[in-house]
Amino acid sequence: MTEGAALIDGGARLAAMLPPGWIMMLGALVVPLLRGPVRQGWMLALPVLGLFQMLALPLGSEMSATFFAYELELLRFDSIARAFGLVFHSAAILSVVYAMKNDSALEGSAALVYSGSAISAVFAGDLITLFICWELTAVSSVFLIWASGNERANRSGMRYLIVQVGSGVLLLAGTIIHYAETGSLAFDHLGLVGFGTGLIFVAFGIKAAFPFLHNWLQDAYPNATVTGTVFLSAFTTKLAIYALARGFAGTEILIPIGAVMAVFPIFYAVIENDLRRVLAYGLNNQLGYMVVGVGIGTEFALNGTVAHVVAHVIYKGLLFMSMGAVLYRVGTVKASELGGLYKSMPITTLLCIVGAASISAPLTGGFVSKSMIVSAAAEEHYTVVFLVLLLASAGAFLYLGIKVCFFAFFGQDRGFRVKEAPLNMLIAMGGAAALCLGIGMFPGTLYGLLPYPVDYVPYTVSHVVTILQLLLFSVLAFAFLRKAGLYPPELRSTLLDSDWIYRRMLPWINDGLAFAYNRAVDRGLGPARGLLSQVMSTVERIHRPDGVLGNPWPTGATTLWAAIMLFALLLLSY
Amino acid sequence: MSEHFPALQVLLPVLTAPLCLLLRHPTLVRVLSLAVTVGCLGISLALMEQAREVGTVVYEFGNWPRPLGIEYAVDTTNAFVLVIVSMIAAVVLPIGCRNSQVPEGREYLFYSAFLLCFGGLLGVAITGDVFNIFVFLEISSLATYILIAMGRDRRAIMAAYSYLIVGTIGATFLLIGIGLLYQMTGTLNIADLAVRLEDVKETRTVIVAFAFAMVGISIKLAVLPLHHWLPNAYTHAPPVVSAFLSATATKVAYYLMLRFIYTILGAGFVFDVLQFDVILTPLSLAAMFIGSLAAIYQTDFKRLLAYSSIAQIGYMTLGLSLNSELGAAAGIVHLFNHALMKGGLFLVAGCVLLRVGSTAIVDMRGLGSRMPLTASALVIAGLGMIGVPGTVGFVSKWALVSAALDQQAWQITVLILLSSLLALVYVWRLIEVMYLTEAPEGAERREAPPLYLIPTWILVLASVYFGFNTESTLGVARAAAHQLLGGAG
Amino acid sequence: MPRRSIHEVLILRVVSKGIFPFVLLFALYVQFHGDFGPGGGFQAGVIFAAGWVLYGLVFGLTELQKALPPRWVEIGTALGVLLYGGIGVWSMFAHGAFLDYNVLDHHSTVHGQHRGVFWVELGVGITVASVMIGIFYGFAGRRRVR
Amino acid sequence: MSEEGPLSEAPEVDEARGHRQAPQVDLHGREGHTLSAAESARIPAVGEGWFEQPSNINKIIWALVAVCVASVGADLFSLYHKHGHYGFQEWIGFDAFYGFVSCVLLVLVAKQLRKVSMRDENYYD
Repeated sequence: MTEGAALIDGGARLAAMLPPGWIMMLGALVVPLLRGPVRQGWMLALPVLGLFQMLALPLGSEMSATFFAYELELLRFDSIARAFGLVFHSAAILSVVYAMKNDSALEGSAALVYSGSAISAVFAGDLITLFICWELTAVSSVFLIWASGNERANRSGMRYLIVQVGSGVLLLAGTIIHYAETGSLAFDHLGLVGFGTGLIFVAFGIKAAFPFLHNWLQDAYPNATVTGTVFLSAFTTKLAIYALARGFAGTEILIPIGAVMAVFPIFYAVIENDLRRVLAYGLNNQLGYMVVGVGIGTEFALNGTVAHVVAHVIYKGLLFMSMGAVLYRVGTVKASELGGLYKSMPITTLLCIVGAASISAPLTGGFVSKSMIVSAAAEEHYTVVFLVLLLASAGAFLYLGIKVCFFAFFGQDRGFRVKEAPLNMLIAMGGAAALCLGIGMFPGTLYGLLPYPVDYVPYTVSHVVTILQLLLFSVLAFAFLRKAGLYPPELRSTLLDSDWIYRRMLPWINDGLAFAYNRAVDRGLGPARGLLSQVMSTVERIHRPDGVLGNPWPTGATTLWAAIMLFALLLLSY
Repeated sequence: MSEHFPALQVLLPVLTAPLCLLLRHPTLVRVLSLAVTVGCLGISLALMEQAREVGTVVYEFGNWPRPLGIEYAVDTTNAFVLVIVSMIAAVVLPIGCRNSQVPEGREYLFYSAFLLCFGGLLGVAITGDVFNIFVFLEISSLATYILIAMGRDRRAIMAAYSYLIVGTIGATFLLIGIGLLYQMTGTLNIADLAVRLEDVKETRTVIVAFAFAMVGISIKLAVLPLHHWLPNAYTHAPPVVSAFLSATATKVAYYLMLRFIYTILGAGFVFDVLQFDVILTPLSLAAMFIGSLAAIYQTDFKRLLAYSSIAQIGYMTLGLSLNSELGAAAGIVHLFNHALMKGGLFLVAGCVLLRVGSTAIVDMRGLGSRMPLTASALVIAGLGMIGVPGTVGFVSKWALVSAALDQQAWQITVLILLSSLLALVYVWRLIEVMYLTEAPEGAERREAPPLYLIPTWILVLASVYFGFNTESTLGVARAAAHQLLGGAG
Repeated sequence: MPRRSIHEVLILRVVSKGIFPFVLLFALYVQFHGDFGPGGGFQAGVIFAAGWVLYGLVFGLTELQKALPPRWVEIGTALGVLLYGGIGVWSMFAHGAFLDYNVLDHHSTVHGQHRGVFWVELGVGITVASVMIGIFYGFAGRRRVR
Repeated sequence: MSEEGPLSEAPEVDEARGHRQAPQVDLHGREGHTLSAAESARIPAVGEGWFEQPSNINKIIWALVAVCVASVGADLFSLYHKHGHYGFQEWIGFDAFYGFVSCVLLVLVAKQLRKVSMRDENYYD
């Protein structure tokens, strides 16, 4: 046996011991013990190792464990899982490179656990394993937000955690009910067939940022750290798309949901000032395409969805990275404060433009993936959806790509003079940009990874020209609106979104109820309220260390109780 | 050799104790005790294997056949208890008597007392003779009083004294019960008792015997109204002793209760005729709530743990009171799981006491940055107390809830979940103090020594490991419960 | 007449000095005759200890501890238990069960039983005597502290 | 968020040319951000960048218009075979028109949305 073969054999045996993702999760525990270059090397080695481990697995591998009486399928290695695993690993590698200079051990381990658990979620073959990984992503990722270390991030992180854990709880409840209904825990096609699957659907929907369930995304991502947002943008929502594709492919209701998702974030993106939040809205908009693809559910549409996930993870990561670099250097990503940075950060500018172009333009990843979903919609005769997606294509390109580049790097020079982004960030961004272009220019490789056979040719003259028309005229529209002074100026502001419901309305209702309650109390419910507070204070009083139940009684009392208990036992048996 | 394992299980610690008294040399004594505890762990694991193979391993002393002589009888249930006791002993003993008030040159006294206590507990669990149970119970209790009195301040002596009184009352009650049973049957052998009691079960003497024995055991087990020796004893004892006792002493008492109810008297008699569950169920539920509530309002970490133990004992007795195989399995598996978590937490308290000098909760401010490893161990074990999935606490709750649901006891299920929320409150209080408040002025960042940290983390990591690997705990507990109930029909 | 301490009462000193050896001898009789008549290690140990306690009462704790240092008492306690357990272990080495006296003599089980009981009872006697004296030391040496 | 970080007064780099230093924000792993005077001098002053000259901007816009016209021209003169799933896709300049109109519409609607949903920056704080 040659050395190479031995190495591969060893890798295969290692791979046979752990499901993918676990290397990263376990390795993350060591991160706090390491320092400096060793830690950086270790953090980079983990996802790389994980990637090799995954690639060493043959398709169709399985691995299971027993948890209580249930057989858990820790590993189900099929082509969908492989595609997601591949893109998640790549995203993890790029993000780790991007975060190389970040010396926070907490953030480093959290990011690795987060990526690792997202990866192992993709390989979960049953709902319990999925649930565990699902919650693990929630709990680990919140530290990426909290690591910002300011009050706003703390509160935002808490809201994020509540929403994410809530999604997990719904998933668990749905799983239990589903199990009771069908006796199966397998995570295969579920479909909206009962109450249990309904709950699971909502759980997935929360993570996929369905309309009105979406706001945690725009709330949390811009509050995470420079490097944290990059990690966040890659995994959580795409995991949800994966789960939807696996469990609810072809569920019709997803098509209108996705169409709405594809459009409404654009309105917000137009007027939002915080550029990372603009990107978050953009993320939401692109998820809409994927949800539509899942909803259509044909092999072609699912191929398109998976392809778009791959392209999207990379270019959205690239965009978040470039805005992160700006935030890192300038200290703000408010459009109203930025402008003219191309002078200081030319490479970042260039890479950001590549990222923006990758949303739709030919020769980039978005072009070859997104058009699959749009074509799938047309093929299945969803005319309205087709038009909506076309509109969203133009809008997204303009207000999520061009806008970000324009306001950050061009526009009015606000005078900031800063250094170019650090080398590791540039390498990460460069890698992402190369991938974007690579996918766009050689779509064959991407198509080879997709779950079903592909016979789609993106580069026809007709397709290229029509898309160019669409994009060029949307840019023209931008220029026209700017010139005509119709384009809304960037203002420092907060935009109300569905988070208003829980950040304002619920507190209002709460206050209102409290007010009504107080009024009612004044009108004669006083005694009841008094009773309640009296009960509470009594509970505290008797359980405090100096209270009756919180305080060791004298020996005599115990003896008395022993006698009482004896008496009671005898009484009962006679 | 292996046929002598049942005898050696108890003999090793009990005979090493006087040997320690003779040797006196601190290091020698320490190494010897360690070797003995590790050896006992090995023996208990081997016994578990044997018991799972042959059902019941019997060892007759002096080759006198039962009921003439004393026999040791090991089935899956007490093998499991033996494993718990010896495992905890082997893990915590390396810490030794550091940080208590044992003067230099007299450490050998600590080790002899510890080994006696250890051997006594093993003896209670292993023996198949009710009078022997009483004897070993007394051996372990007397050693326990000494160990508790070795705490850092004089309150420890007070605590030991009141435990002495209460514990003696408990033992006496048990002895009265045993005496009455002997009077009715003329035998002390457990298996023999079970056979001979069949004819005289409905007599008043047996009922009175049962009542006395149950109250006696309940005192040792710290069932709710009889629990008041526990907080003081656990609070003031040296940390190692608290960890050991909390993880083993009540467990052995719980085992006794199982043995008396299922093997000696039979579940049908206890629950259907005597309606023991009418008393035990409300007491268990009350313990779950009162214990947790009291834990919430405590100001001392160790005392908080002690009250939480009372609540956890409530879970165990609740499983028993459900009167089903699943319920007994839930109780048995919680023995193991609670031993891991609570043992780990008391060792955390030991780390805190060592470095901070006090276990008052206010003194634990900012512990997350001062002693990160200690604090994170507390958090993980605390998550187990709440019952977060992925920890042993979840396994116990799961087993208990499914046992309750199996009996259609919805209201009990709801109460179990509610009381878990109370656990969430007191654990969160600790997390808040440790991580979200600033350390007091002048507090230095100093982690506990490896001697403390390694045992702590062994228990904490085990509590996570067995949260996933449930076959070796829940599986064994189910087998044990099956054997236990199968014998009683 | 000034009140005298018990240690200075001459009659007591003389009489107890006279009785003391006989008490010990009686203890030994009860110990070793236990196989045939009433008695045994437990009773013998208590009687043995009673002799020393008498000595201590009359001549004072200091004198007693000079004759019988606390360390010896401690050793005695341990030694007795070890003797008892050692016999059991010995029988295990002789291919019997723990405390199986039958195997202690190769020729006759009766002899074996006799031998086993003899040594075990001796162990009990030593331990009981030591513990009783130890308890006396504990109480007599107690001062009002702190 | 970051702008809440402790802002310390950084030395203005080149006031005459409108240059300023980025506010010093405490972010993890922040290495030396300060731009040396020489580096600062190499960067064009405010208003002097290539993309800031009105003439250049006009050039860009005209170039854009030219490309747009060319792309529609390709339709107009049937330089290629245009095919689509729907009939309307084959109209001349359909995508161009659709893109332009939808982008303008999006902005106009968004401006209305601003009236409803815009609040002060610290609305939630």
